[in-house]
Amino acid sequence: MPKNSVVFSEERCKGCELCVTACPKQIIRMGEHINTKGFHPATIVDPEKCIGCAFCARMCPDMVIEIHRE
Amino acid sequence: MPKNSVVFSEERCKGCELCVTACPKQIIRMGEHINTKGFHPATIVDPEKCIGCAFCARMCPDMVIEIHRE
Amino acid sequence: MGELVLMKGNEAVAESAIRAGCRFFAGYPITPQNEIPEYMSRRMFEVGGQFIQAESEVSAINMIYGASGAGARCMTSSSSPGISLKQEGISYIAGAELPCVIVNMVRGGPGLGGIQPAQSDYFQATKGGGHGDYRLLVLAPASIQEAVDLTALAFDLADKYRNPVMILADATLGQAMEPVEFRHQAPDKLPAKPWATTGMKGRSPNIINSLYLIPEELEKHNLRLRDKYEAMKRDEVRYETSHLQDAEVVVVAYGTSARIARTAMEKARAEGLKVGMIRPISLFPFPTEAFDKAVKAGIREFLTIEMSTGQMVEDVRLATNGQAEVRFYGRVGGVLPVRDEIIAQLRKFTGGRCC
Amino acid sequence: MGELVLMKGNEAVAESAIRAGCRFFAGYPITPQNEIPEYMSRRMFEVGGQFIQAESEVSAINMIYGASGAGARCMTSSSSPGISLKQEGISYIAGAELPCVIVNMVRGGPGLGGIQPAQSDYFQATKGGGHGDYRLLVLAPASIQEAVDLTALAFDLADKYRNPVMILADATLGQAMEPVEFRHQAPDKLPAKPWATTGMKGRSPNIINSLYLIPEELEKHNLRLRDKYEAMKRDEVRYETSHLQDAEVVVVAYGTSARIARTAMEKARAEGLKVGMIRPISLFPFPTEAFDKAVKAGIREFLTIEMSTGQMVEDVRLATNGQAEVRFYGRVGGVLPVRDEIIAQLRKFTGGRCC
Amino acid sequence: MTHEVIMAGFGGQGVMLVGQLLAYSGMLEGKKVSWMPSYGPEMRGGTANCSVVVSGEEVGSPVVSEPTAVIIMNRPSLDKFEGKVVKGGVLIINSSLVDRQVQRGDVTVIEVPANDIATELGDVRVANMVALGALIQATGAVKKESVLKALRKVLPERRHHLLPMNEAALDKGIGLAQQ
Amino acid sequence: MTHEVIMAGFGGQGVMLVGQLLAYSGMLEGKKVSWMPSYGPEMRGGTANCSVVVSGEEVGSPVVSEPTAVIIMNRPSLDKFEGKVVKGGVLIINSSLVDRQVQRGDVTVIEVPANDIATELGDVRVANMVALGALIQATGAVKKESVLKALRKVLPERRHHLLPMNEAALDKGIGLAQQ
Amino acid sequence: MQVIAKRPMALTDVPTHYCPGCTHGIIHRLVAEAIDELGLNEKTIGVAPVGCAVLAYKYFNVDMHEASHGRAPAVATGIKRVLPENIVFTYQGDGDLASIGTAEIVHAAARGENITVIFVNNAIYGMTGGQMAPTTLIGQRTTTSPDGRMVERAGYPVRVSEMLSTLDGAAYIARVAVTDPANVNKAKKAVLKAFRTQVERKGFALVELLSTCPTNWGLSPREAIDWLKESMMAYYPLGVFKDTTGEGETK
Amino acid sequence: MQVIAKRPMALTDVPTHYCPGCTHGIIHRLVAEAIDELGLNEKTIGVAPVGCAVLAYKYFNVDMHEASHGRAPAVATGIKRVLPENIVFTYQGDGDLASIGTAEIVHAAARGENITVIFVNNAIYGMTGGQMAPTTLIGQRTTTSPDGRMVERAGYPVRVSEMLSTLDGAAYIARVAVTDPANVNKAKKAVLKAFRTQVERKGFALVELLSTCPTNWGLSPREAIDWLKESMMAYYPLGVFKDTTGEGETK
Ligand SMILES: Cc1ncc(C[n+]2csc(CCOP(=O)(O)OP(=O)(O)O)c2C)c(N)n1
Ligand SMILES: Cc1ncc(C[n+]2csc(CCOP(=O)(O)OP(=O)(O)O)c2C)c(N)n1
Ligand code: SF4
Ligand code: SF4
Ligand code: SF4
Ligand code: SF4
Ligand code: SF4
Ligand code: SF4
Ligand SMILES: [Mg+2]
Ligand SMILES: [Mg+2]
Repeated sequence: MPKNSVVFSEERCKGCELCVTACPKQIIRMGEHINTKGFHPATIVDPEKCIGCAFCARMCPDMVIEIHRE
Repeated sequence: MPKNSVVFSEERCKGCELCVTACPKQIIRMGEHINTKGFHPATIVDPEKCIGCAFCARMCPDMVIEIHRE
Repeated sequence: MGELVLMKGNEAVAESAIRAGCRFFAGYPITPQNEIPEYMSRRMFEVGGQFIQAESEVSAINMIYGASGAGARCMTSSSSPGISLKQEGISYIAGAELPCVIVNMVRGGPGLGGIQPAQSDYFQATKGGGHGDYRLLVLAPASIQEAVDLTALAFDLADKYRNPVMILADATLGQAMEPVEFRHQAPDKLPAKPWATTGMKGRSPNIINSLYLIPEELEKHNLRLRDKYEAMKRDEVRYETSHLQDAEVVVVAYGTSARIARTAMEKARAEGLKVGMIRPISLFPFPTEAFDKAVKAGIREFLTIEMSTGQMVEDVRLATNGQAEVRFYGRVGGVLPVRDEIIAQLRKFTGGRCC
Repeated sequence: MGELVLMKGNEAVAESAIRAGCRFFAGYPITPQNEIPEYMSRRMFEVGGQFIQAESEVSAINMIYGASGAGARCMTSSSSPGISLKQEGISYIAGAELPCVIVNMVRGGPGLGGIQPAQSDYFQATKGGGHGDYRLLVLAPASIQEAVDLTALAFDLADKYRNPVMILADATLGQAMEPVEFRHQAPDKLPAKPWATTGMKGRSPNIINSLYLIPEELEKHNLRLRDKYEAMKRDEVRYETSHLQDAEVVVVAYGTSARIARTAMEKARAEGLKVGMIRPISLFPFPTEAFDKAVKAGIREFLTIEMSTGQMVEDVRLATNGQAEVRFYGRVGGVLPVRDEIIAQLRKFTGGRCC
Repeated sequence: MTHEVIMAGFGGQGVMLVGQLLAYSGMLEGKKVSWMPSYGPEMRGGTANCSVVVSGEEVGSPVVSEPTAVIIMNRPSLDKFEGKVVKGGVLIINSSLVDRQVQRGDVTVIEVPANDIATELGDVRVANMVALGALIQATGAVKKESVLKALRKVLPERRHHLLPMNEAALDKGIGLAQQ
Repeated sequence: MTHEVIMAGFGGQGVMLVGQLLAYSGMLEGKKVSWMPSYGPEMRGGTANCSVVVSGEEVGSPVVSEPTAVIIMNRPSLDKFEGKVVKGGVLIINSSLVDRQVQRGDVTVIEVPANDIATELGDVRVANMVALGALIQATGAVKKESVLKALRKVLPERRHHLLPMNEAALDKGIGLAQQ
Repeated sequence: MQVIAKRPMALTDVPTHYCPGCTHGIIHRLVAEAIDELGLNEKTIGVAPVGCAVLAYKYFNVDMHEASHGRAPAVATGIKRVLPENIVFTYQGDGDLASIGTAEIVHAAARGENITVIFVNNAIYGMTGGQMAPTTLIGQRTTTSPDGRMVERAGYPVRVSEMLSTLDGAAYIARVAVTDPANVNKAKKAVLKAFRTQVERKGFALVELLSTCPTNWGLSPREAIDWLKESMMAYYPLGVFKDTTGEGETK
Repeated sequence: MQVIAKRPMALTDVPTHYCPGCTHGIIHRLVAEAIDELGLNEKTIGVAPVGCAVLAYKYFNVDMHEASHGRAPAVATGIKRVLPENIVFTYQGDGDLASIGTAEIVHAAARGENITVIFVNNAIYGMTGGQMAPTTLIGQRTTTSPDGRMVERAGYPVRVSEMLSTLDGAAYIARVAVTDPANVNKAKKAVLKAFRTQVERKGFALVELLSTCPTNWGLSPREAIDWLKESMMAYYPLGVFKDTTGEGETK
């Protein structure tokens, strides 16, 4: 299975959780900490489970998520 | 057959001839003379043929025609 | 006497209108006056009136045109770009001699500009932003209490003159909260409007109209309107003066900038500068008489403060008619003048001569 | 030098615009300027330009906003009520600093008013009928030939200052025919517009905008605009004077009323009255310097003639600044002043002192 | 000399056109000219008139209020303009349609049965040219040659076959005014 | 004495509300007051602040540019307003969220861990009341009783059960400022 | 003696300024007859447009309000909201309603404003001398489409009735034509229905009447009627496009 | 290494001012992707509205023109007529397009103006703080319909796509929603098609995108998506309402 790298630009995240809902693998969670804008940023918790479907990125309104397949 | 009186207020007539077209009995003609507005006014030529259908009045844009049945 | 309540300027104006008997409001959202339509959307139906969020400012002013013609006390409100869109309608209402109240909570321009306070719509309000020879009565409150009081007055003046009245305030007064008291109540019986289109029962048709195809008739109409505006100039001048007895320089300002100018005057006087103040409350009619008196009293220096690049200053110049030096200091684009800047300007005047 | 042709003012203005390189016109029918869009609808496509009959004046001015942003020489025309509707758009165009030409063939107002000539939109044109601190360059032709020449100039000035220019004429000039000669030709190469939105090929994006949310930035923008208007006041004043050398009273008039005022001046002089004349051609910037000079030369009496209840007279008062007596005589509503009425007014001035 | 002329009649009688022709002729003679229309409030069929100024000096008001000459093509126009013409001025009356006499004694009145003459010439629409002929003869505002030159410029090529009839009409008018 | 106060923080920290409360309290004491909001260009989540003036005299500008006291609920607000407070003025710092020290030495700085205290009291949303308590204690702008009276007027009946928690928060703030 | 045809009471005795054969006059009469028949003379307020019918305030013998160009529906809204017991109608041309007044008519309909709209579609701007209207047919010559309306330059004619029928607030929308006695009678029924809809508080009602402009079409009145039948009716089919009045009160 | 998701070139690197979870951001990306994919970056001119997207000129990495409120279609018309070889799109909210800009959008469509309109319908005025829009649903609470939109007071919501589809000048009109990845992909296809329609000179194309306004709806971003699905999609059905692009050039 190809490896997908899902990179979140934390500082741009507004914590809306739309990516969380979108992820079919349920591997995105909101971080405990807050970024300088005052939001809990989303992060991926089980990166190896990622299937690279990009649903998260399709739903992210803020261009937080970049995905590469290696 | 009832008698219909079709009265034209000549001075209001603008000579458009819409009444002429509308009359099923073809008894309306344009006068030779002109009224003070400069138009040839419509008149009824064969009043006794009139069936009182009021088509002429329905089509007259200028409230020239009044029709009574006696 | 009512109780003091802390209220946003926008809401206070809206409530004041309702208490003055306003029963029809049409408007369109625009910052910084949204609280007026929002308040109206809650309150109007409670008092049996009607609120409409129109599809545009153009439509709103024409709804007012209709409602006013039908005899209602009515109001619309907007802010600068929206007021520009209303100009044709305002000209019609003035031309048809109908009463209504128009609120402009001015923001920075031109174009989309900004949403912060400005006074750059003075010309538009006072000289007629629309076409043709007409005038609005323009009232400029400097506090929320005054906004409340002038709004009530506006309805009475509108009916008295059958003319639109504009409340010219700005984003500061719209957005700020201050204590207010509602001192007036809707008169039991509003003035009769026998000219209104209410159905011709028992009379011949009433016609609301601004068209006069025959030049001589239009001229007569224009001259009648002019006479009305002259009557306003005679009877509806409103202003406030301070310290003119001993003033060597007079600061002139209206609305929000007048509040700041007043603090500047006070501090400057504390520092020994002989500063007085004229605060126009009616912008049309402009309080020329205040300047006449000041000039007659020997005052030769005026400093006009505006949140614009200089508009009312022209009326100050006209009012002083070359008999005094008139200077201007302005901040623009949403920036408020600051007390100490004004004092610095005053010092430029009185620099050489005073303590 | 072109041939003399007898042309309606409206058509002459349209043809002049085409020759000045105007390649986009959007307008909406309104009497008395319909021949402008009608002419454009025939001519524009011949020269590879575009004509659109917009759905309204509001839309037309915004089409101009777009076309101008895209780099075209463009024009819209209307008459009073339609110009009122354009005020928001004009304020945007001024705010975004775009060039365009706007023609107002003024008719009687307010409201629907009439369709006959008037000069009652002077305030709207010169003081900004729209919101915010902006100015139009306003040019007022007094003959069809001058309308042709000023229209050509208008396009150059618009590009030079990146500012809307208004041709303020009236129904007389629009409807009348006079001989005209087209003296100018579209420059081979129009001024480059590197700021235009033409696609960002080989450069970073261009943005046309009038929004400045941060007050300090909007203030900077406002001050830059003000400086531009000051430059216009310095460099773009246009006027014509007659007989100021020996004049005791000066008649001041622009456009159609200036033609009539001139005949009055000539007749009055023939009758021995020492009358001179100042005819402002640029209304903004107002030719203050002409009045300065006249006042310096000792002239103490000015009679302003307008087809309004008195608008330009305020600028005359400002320009003379209390140094002279300024009187006003106007006809309104579509009525033109008559030569002998003007002479009667002049006599009131000079009554006591002259032959 | 400044000629301030009004031409008035029903819409359709060609008063606007003949006014433009006069202005054009004046322009061809190097004079200052203006033409200005005026319509009644009716959409069609009302009366219309135009003002024409032909002068050696710059034209003041293109709207003539005290005409030096008036072409009157119908009765309502006589009622409207008889009182306005200056003392010593000229009234050209289309006697085919105007059914009353001129009251004023201080003006030159020239009656031309313009419609009748035009009908004789083959087209009632050249009645306006008959009146114009009388006008230029009576006032000397422009020369006949200028009118013909102007006509050739104003009429589209494909209508040039109408020139002779127009010239004939003009001549008739001139002839009547000479009498 | 004229108190010109700014209250600044993230949207959602209740700075607008607590500002209105201060203005209301001043009004109840018969003072001249004003409240003026200011929002950033962000739609939500940006910083927001309001100006409150409480004075014996008519209020000049409702927009405060040189505050006599500032409540600073987050770090960006410190960066923005530290330089603006007048010499000898008061800075109330929400030390729960502000992660740096005040640089200026010419002002009175009162640090209150407002969020922590509020959370302890049961609702982080009363952090603003903690800060207000410190402010009124440090400046004497209004009396505690006035704030409580104002709160009773401002809070809808159905929320009056929250009054004790708010009073407790206010007291905490007052206490911290007394130290 | 029985009266078969005479001036309705809701028309004044003033002769109109309309051109010979202009069917504005017929439409005026139909509106006046409807007002008479429903007995609304003393409670009706008419809103005149800017267009050839600008002087309608002189012709209708009821209270009248002369609106600004295109804004009659907004003016009518203001009146009706203030005087809900009165009857308010607008009388508008196609330039007025379908061009500059597009937003106002769409939103009056969307709001289900309880007014009656008489929409006179003559495919041209009559009053200003014959410019193209949004309703001008493809190929039709006007003073601003001198070579005939071309799609590439000016797009397609707008079918107002069809467009407004998509709005839930519209209760009754019909298109009729005043070409001959039969159609005039149908037109009359539609106008009556549009007033009745308001009387019964059923919401927004609009009748689009195809009308002639002999003057600006460059045709005789009779030819104009023929052109209307052949060309206009082909693009603008007659019929009732919306009628929710049977379904109970929409407003 | 293969890129599966990244910022399109037609977006600048500037973080937006939109509220958390506001789907304006998604729509921006779809538009930018379409521009990238069709290679239009150097010839596109975008027209920003007055609405929450007023700052779109900072976000789209193409030439941009900030229009006045509601007039974006007129501004776009001016640009496109002057530069017919360029690609011009407007980006408009529902207040902007369906309220104040009604006349401009109707007539741009009627003219078959060869532009692309991105219409973001969030059933509210976002930027000004949540007032009622013409698209606000019956019963929906806003700051100017505090008790929920009532038919008697404010009439019915306007279905813009359906209304514009009655116009012959409209070539492509579709309604989509950005509720989930599948719908986002469909939305993307519609946006692409709307740009392609212009590239191929087939006339006026509009995509109505149902979008959320969590802030003014008073919902969390996720709840907002749910409300959009349940309430908005019930009144505003998704689908292609008009597509004449297969029939050859309409303009
Ligand atoms: C704001 C404004 N724009 C334009 C006009 C000029 N105008 C008067 S009537 C009219 C159009 C009339 O056409 P229509 O509505 O179709 O009515 P019709 O005359 O054909 O009956 C126009 C454009 C105006 N009076 N006001
Ligand atoms: C002429 C004018 N009227 C009103 C406004 C105020 N205004 C700004 S945005 C807006 C509405 C925005 O709503 P919408 O178009 O739905 O966009 P959204 O913010 O919801 O995306 C309004 C009314 C304005 N700027 N100009
Ligand atoms: S790419 Fe798909 S599986 Fe991977 S994190 Fe995103 S949504 Fe989840
Ligand atoms: S969708 Fe984007 S902005 Fe929202 S939580 Fe996920 S990464 Fe953050
Ligand atoms: S009533 Fe009928 S038959 Fe009689 S004249 Fe009229 S149309 Fe002819
Ligand atoms: S229809 Fe009327 S106006 Fe026309 S000719 Fe007949 S009577 Fe005269
Ligand atoms: S111009 Fe046309 S619409 Fe107007 S009155 Fe004449 S025929 Fe009728
Ligand atoms: S207010 Fe609504 S539409 Fe505007 S950015 Fe916030 S969520 Fe989006
Ligand atoms: Mg029409
Ligand atoms: Mg919206």
